[in-house]
Amino acid sequence: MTTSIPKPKVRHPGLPVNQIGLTRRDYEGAMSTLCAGCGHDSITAAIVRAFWELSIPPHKVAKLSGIGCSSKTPAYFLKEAHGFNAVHGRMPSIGTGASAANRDLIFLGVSGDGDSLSIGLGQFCHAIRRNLNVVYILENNGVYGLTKGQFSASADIGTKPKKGEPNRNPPIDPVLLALNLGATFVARSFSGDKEQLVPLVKAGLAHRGFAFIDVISPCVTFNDHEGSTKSYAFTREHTKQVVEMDHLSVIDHDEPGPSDLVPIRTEISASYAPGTRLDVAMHDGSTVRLRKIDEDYDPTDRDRAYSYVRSAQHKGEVATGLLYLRTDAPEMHEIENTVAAPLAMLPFEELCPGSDALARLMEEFR
Amino acid sequence: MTTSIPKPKVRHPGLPVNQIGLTRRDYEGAMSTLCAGCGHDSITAAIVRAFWELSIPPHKVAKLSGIGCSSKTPAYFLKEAHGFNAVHGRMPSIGTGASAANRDLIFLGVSGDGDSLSIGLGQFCHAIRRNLNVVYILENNGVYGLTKGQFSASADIGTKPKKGEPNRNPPIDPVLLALNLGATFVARSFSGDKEQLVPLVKAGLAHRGFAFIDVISPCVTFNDHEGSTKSYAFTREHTKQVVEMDHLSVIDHDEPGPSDLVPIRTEISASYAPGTRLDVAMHDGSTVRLRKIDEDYDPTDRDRAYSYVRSAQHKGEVATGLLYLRTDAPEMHEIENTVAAPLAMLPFEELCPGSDALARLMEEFR
Amino acid sequence: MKKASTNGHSTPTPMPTPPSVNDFALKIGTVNGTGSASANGLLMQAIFHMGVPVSGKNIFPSNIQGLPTWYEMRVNATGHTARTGRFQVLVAMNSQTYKKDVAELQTGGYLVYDSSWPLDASLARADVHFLGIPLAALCNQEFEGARERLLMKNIAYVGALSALLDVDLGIIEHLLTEQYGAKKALIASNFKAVKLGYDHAREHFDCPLPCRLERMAPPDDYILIDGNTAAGLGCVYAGATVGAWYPITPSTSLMDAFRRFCAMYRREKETGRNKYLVVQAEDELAAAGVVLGASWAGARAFTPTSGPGISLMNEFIGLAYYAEVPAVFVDVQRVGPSTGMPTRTQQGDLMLCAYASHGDTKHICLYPADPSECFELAVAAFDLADRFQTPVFLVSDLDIGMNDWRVKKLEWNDQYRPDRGKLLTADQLDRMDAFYRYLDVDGDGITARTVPGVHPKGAFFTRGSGHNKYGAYTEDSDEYAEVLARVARKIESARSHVPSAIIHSTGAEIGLVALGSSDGAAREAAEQLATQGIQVDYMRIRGFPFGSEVDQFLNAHEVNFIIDQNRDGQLRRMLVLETSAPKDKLISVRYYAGMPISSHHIVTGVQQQLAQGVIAV
Amino acid sequence: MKKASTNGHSTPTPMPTPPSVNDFALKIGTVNGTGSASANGLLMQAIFHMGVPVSGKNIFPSNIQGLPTWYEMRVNATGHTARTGRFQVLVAMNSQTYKKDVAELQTGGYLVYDSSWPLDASLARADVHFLGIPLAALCNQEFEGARERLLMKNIAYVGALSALLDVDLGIIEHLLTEQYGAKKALIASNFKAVKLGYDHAREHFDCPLPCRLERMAPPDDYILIDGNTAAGLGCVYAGATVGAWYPITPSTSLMDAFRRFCAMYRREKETGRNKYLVVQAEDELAAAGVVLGASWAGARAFTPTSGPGISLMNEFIGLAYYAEVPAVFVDVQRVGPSTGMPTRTQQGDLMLCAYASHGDTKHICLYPADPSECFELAVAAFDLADRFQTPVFLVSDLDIGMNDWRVKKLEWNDQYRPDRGKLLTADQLDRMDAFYRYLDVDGDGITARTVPGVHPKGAFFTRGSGHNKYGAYTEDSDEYAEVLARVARKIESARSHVPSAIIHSTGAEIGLVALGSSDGAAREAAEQLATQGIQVDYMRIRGFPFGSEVDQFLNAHEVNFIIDQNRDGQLRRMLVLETSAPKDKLISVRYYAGMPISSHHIVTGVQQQLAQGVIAV
Ligand SMILES: Cc1ncc(C[n+]2csc(CCOP(=O)(O)OP(=O)(O)O)c2C)c(N)n1
Ligand SMILES: Cc1ncc(C[n+]2csc(CCOP(=O)(O)OP(=O)(O)O)c2C)c(N)n1
Ligand code: SF4
Ligand code: SF4
Ligand SMILES: [Mg+2]
Ligand SMILES: [Mg+2]
Repeated sequence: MTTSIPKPKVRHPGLPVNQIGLTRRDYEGAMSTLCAGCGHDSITAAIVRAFWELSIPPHKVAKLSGIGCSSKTPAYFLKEAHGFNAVHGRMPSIGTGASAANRDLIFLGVSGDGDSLSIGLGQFCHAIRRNLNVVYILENNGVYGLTKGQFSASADIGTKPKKGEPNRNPPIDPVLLALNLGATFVARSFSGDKEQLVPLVKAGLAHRGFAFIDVISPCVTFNDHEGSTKSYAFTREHTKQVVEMDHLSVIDHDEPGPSDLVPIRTEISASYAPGTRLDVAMHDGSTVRLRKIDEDYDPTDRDRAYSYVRSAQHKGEVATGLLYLRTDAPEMHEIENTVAAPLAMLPFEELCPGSDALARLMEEFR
Repeated sequence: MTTSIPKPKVRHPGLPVNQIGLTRRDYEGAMSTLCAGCGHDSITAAIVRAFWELSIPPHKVAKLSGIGCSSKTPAYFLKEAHGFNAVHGRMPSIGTGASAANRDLIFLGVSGDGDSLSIGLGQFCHAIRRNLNVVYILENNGVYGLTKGQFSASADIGTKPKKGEPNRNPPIDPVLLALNLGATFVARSFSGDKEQLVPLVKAGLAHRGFAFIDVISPCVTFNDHEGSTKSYAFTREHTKQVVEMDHLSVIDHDEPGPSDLVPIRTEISASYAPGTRLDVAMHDGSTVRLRKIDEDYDPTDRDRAYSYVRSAQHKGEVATGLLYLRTDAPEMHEIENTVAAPLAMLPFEELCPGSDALARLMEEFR
Repeated sequence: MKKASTNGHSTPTPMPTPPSVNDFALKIGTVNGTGSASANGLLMQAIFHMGVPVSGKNIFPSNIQGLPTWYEMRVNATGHTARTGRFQVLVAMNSQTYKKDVAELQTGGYLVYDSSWPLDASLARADVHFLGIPLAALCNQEFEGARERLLMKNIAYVGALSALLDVDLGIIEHLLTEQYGAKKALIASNFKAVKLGYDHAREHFDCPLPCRLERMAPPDDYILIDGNTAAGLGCVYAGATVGAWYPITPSTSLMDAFRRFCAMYRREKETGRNKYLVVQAEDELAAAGVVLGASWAGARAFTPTSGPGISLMNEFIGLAYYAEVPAVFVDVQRVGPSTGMPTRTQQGDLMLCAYASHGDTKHICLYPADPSECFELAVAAFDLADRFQTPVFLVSDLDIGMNDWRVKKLEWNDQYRPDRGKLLTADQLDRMDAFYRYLDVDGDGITARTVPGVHPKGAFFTRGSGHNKYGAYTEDSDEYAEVLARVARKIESARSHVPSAIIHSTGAEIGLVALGSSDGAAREAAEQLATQGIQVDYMRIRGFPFGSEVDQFLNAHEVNFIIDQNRDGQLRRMLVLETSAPKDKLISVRYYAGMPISSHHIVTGVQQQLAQGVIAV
Repeated sequence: MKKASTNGHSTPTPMPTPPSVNDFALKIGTVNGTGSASANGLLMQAIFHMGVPVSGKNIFPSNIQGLPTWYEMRVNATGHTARTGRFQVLVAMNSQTYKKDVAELQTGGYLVYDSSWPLDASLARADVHFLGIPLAALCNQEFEGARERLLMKNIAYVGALSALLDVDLGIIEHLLTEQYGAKKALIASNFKAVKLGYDHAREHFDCPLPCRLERMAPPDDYILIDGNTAAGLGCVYAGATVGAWYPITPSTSLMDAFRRFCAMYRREKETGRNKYLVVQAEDELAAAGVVLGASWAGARAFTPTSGPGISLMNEFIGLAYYAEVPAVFVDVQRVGPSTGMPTRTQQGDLMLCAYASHGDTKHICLYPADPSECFELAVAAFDLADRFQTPVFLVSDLDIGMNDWRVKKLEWNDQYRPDRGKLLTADQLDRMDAFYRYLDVDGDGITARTVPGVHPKGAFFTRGSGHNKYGAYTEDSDEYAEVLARVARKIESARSHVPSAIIHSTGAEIGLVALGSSDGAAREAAEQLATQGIQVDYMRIRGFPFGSEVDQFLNAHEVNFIIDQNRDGQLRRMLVLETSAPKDKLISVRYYAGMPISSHHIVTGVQQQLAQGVIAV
């Protein structure tokens, strides 16, 4: 069985430490090689912050990605976590296998719009169907960054490239798709909005099942110009937060959550007027506090969420926030009724039926 | 250029002939090798009827399919049409290429729920995005028939197999998916309802763009038992037609539609109370006449159609009919701004820039 | 003959057949989806229980109902049960294929047909015996309902054959009782049908025929099993916990078996929960991804598929090779290329499995020859995958995978423990200064591996892009080449770890080489050649990269005939590439039309080559 | 030297370098995304315009901004412009890679560096000349704004090199004028930067260096072009109307070129509408499907990709092979396996392209050696695909595809008409009694083909499942085998239709064999070996299946050294499998670390093998 390795309590004197004695540095990774200003780097920073705040032991995390600039980023955070940079578009299946093998790991997947909506669309949809227990962050910039800026399937009709003709194919909206397919946690955010993003990642980590976060993450090199609908300027102007959210960890230290995850108290960054506030208990014992900014919105009703996002689009708005949350759906292991211990850690003796059983079985074949 | 080959006017004396002198027999194919009672065979019959009624010259048609019992069926109709039985799940890309090469062909694709929603999900979605000009029939039986009855991705939660545990993964509903992705013609029907199916296929043929018809088509061998939600009995009981439809061909013989397609008059099988009736002009000059059976329904509003189908599902109903229609979206060739003539038929002289142009071009590389 | 054989066409009575006890082949042509499969299985089992070596080949269509299907049985006291394609007894139950079926009967053979309707004159053959039995008429009389009558007609021909071939009715009754257990009515009706056929045959014909069965020693050590079932069981015994698949003929029954055995052996008693997880993936690419992900996270994982699946998995196979992730692929080969003939057998993926994916790759392959080896080599596949941290292919085929074979009972050594290779534990990591994923510390080409969740020191970033020996990303030429060269060395070193070839040598000048399901036919061919004065030594290859014994064998013989069940001689090509034997020592003998290969394909092939003078004999 | 070379570390002055006019190699190390690409291009073009044979190799990272990147130029009056990897001049603009870069300079060579900051003492080398130029300081003085200063620093080193190497400033000015046209301010500022570097160098160093340029005959017949551009143009000229792709380095620029040329040549005048359609597919599987669909419907269609794409297309490739659908695949190879090194070059997919997909297959491959052949063979690929109704691979690589090569101007023969093979017209069909898709009426292995929409008689059902010669579905062994055997014959017959090998023979005992981008290095190596007394004949292979001349060449030589830019000697393996030459005549010489191969890799490889006694010389 695995051993949990305690970290030395103080490694960078002076830097604040979390509940398990780690500083934010301990959650960082290699130096980013992305373009200066790339949205993806901001998401990396938000991920680092979220894991640190939740005091998650890095080595209990499995970082997964496909191929693309976005998919490079797991190298830039949580250096003490195993990572798997899969082939292009195939991260969901790697995640499905890894989760099948070890349900105790905390899975964080990072992908791009090319990776998830073009070559990987089938795998993405089927991972949702299985309610794979993963936080799945789609770093959405409307282009294939790494191959130099071709439109991806999330590019809006009419959005302009740096050179050439505007896009005329309708976009695949991953949020609508996720809602359509019954994803159990659906959020949208903007790489430039850390205030919103950090609690979303934390809530995603607290969620049991497929926590999908579409993050608009501008590509400064190929898609941040005038006329692009995925630029910083356009996104800042058109996003509209419809649900404000905070992730409240449990305060009771005597009852740690599952998987060695010991949540800590976080500040509650907003106080809500009663009535618009909704507290949702998460499976790890923490709470997600939702505050509807738009009265019309109901983040627990999948169909209304869908309609709302669509009607916002008709108004030229991009609805952001934790758009939909459902906590009672079984994740893959529950659907498959597997044992509590990670399958990869079961001792061989429990797996092999042995010679006597075989001798008995042989009678069946006579 | 292609030559249109007139058929001998009467080949089966006694049988009724259509406008181009062909009998229904002329639209048939090889003997079906499917199980007796298979829903797919009924769809084949509806296809035969629709093409015959529209007097489409069979050799102007390209039949496409993937792999599965459903995908075998193009061998059983329109023997004088070319067919392409692709590899599993990859028919949409074959169709995309064939349409790119020859936009004058009339494309009919037949697929299964395994073929389109599992292995072929990505291609299916992207063909919709391109608004490929094809009638795409998904013969939906909730199982992989040809590999002996495993659940497909369209199987409902709780539906029972012949043996073993009920399905616990949520279904991918191709109609909702098509609406989500902006398919321009979305219909659902039932293989047992020829009255509904034949006009749907005809309207699909009249549509310019992706005409999607999900047809519940029970698998008598593996998924027609008590407890299955794709059985004949269950489907008969739970389908609810929400839009009645007729396809009215043009009457004016002097102005044939494009692509050698000469539509003929069809009987109007129902007369509608004024107010609930909506006539939609199709690109080939024919008319689709819709009658809302449910007052709430609006087959021209994609989002309301989506909500309606969802709420019907909540009530345990399967909404059928022509659920959504949009005629003003450009199909792939319009998006790509290609010439009117089929690319495959352009003479080489129009394609090759020749030696002088090359000599001039070479200066650019100096 | 007691009564004249009813060939019905007043043609001269054929030559009497010389008696042949426990040595004949039988073919039954029926329509699929009519229940003939269980009738045929009943007969096969009965023969098995008489102790007589027997094999069954199910020649079925890629279709669910209504098309022709055949079942062939070969009975051979000396144990040669490879397909012959030469039938002494033929049961023609399908009017669509009468003509073709009748033509396949050997001169002097026996044709059993349903004489409820008169036979078309054009189907007559003077040189065979026509044994008409009014099966439909008999069943219509005795049974009610179309379905029951259809099913019982099949059981009735089993009865008739029992009389004709001298099958012990007691065994049949016993088998029916076992099969239907408490359902007494079913037992009774089935047995009634058996008796209908039996009695009719005994009444109208000289029973038994000269070509018939005779009890042998009880088959206590033997079982009847198909390769997919055995391989699925092997995966359970190897400790595989994650399986992923997308259904495809002829591999589907492997995962069915794995699940069935897991349901038996892998339920946690207290909770009823599963100690395994099977992912029915959305396609083969995803199935491969699941296997890689699960192996990466420390489980033993596998995917069964067939040729089209391997083609689709190509990209992932290369990732597993280069990132050094263990992964077990079972390729139950069918006839290619493309969709090909999904219900026919071939060895068409040998080269693909050995070299799949772009760039320089080479993969460990194991070649079971029968279900018993499917079980054993499935276990070996996981050990090799773990030890060499690489994809391993268990290369089976439809003939082995889906047909029932008579093999020795499977055995298990309780001392077995999985070879997990250099998989570091938390304690080991704790004692290390630093861990570098691709650093070859002991020079054997294999580097230590970690799985997530065990220890912070074990963390590294698995990638299919360029990496150096420390596991870091690189675009540096030397760093890249250093790792890739080591990987090549590592795979080469597997040649002494794959199961070695089985060699039957008497010092002949000629070698005969085969693998997989060609084994039975090859062994028989070797004997047949010997009776013609052509002595051959025989080598059956079981693993790739080939061990040194393969090289030695080939070089030790003047010429070697390499048997391939594919068009292009893929085994020969691999031997050309991967051994030191000169090309002209390796002569190809091929059969690739989709039936299991027969000894006469081999004998004829060898004879033709010898006639062309490849060696002076 | 007029002024002491500023190596700045008071080390002894290195040995003077022997003068070398029009024969040296230069390497420039910069940071990607800083505009160095256009500076390097400017220098390269200037040399080209001086009439001096030159090649440029862009060694760039798989990254968009901020990582090290290099540009190498080789100048050689006799036309040997393969990469050497041995540099006489080195421009070190990237402090991250200083150390590594400096180490690559040949003894006696010249290091140009930015002396705006003092150089780290540890970077000193006694045996080379350090030429410090304060490029940043100069540019900071003269230009405003960080971006402008960064860009101009690069242009300034071009100026310095112009002085040092004696590049004609008039040409530089001319090129800037051509490039920026009406943007006078840009021309002025760029030329100012050129002069900054130029003047500084002339002032501080003996200019030109002994290693320098000298004008040669004007390059009127030559162009500078990369292989992807040329191949894209070839597709336009061949009449391809449908292209499908999924972006992947290093093939992306091929489709960019196709689109650009189509925009020039394929617009319908009256309507502005396109006579082509490019599908940016959702992945490579779909791209392959689009190609098959379009070809099936009668268009000429193609897809450019690289190794991972070919792996993903495996299933479709088998379908095209077996259903006999023409399809053109361009594989611009990069370093594998898996994601590998996307921006490095290799010939790692030779075997994959030749035998892709499960089951028995073999594919026609064409191997261009330079951009000029990319153009020619792209056209040939469509003709062969149409004639043989099968996939054809144009097997290029990153070195050819993405680097600028100096080649003769491309030419076109207006007499050319596409060979559409046995594609039946409506008239032909009208005159036929019946059409059967796979019936070989004239015995050449190629059967007539129809496309949809032409004639009812032409209809058939294209399928990857078993089919007989009439085009009907079959599961019959003989019918299946008959078709598959004919397909094999058909592909074999292509050996006399692929472009034949180019052979330089003087009757030597030793053969040297290469293909593709190894050509330049191989030719140079042949000369170098000759100067060492080792005479070799040289054969460059251009197509597969290999023509009879390949067989003859190999057999005519005592030994043949087979050059491969891959780890496993894939070309050698193919020659072993596909010719009659004995294996021991085929000796592998390999380089696979990702840079374009150099003559010294080959010479060294050959010498080592000779030293081991493969032949007595
Ligand atoms: C099989 C395969 N096809 C194509 C590529 C080339 N490729 C690398 S990244 C990429 C697209 C990345 O786009 P996205 O996922 O949006 O990531 P971004 O770079 O925009 O963050 C492509 C096409 C590849 N690596 N593998
Ligand atoms: C690549 C590949 N994988 C798997 C198969 C096996 N296979 C054939 S049909 C089929 C599923 C068919 O299901 P569906 O599309 O629903 O058609 P149905 O038979 O139910 O009409 C599968 C998995 C295949 N032919 N090719
Ligand atoms: S190219 Fe775009 S996506 Fe890639 S690193 Fe640069 S800014 Fe980010
Ligand atoms: S198995 Fe099912 S889907 Fe296939 S032919 Fe039979 S009834 Fe139809
Ligand atoms: Mg992107
Ligand atoms: Mg189905």
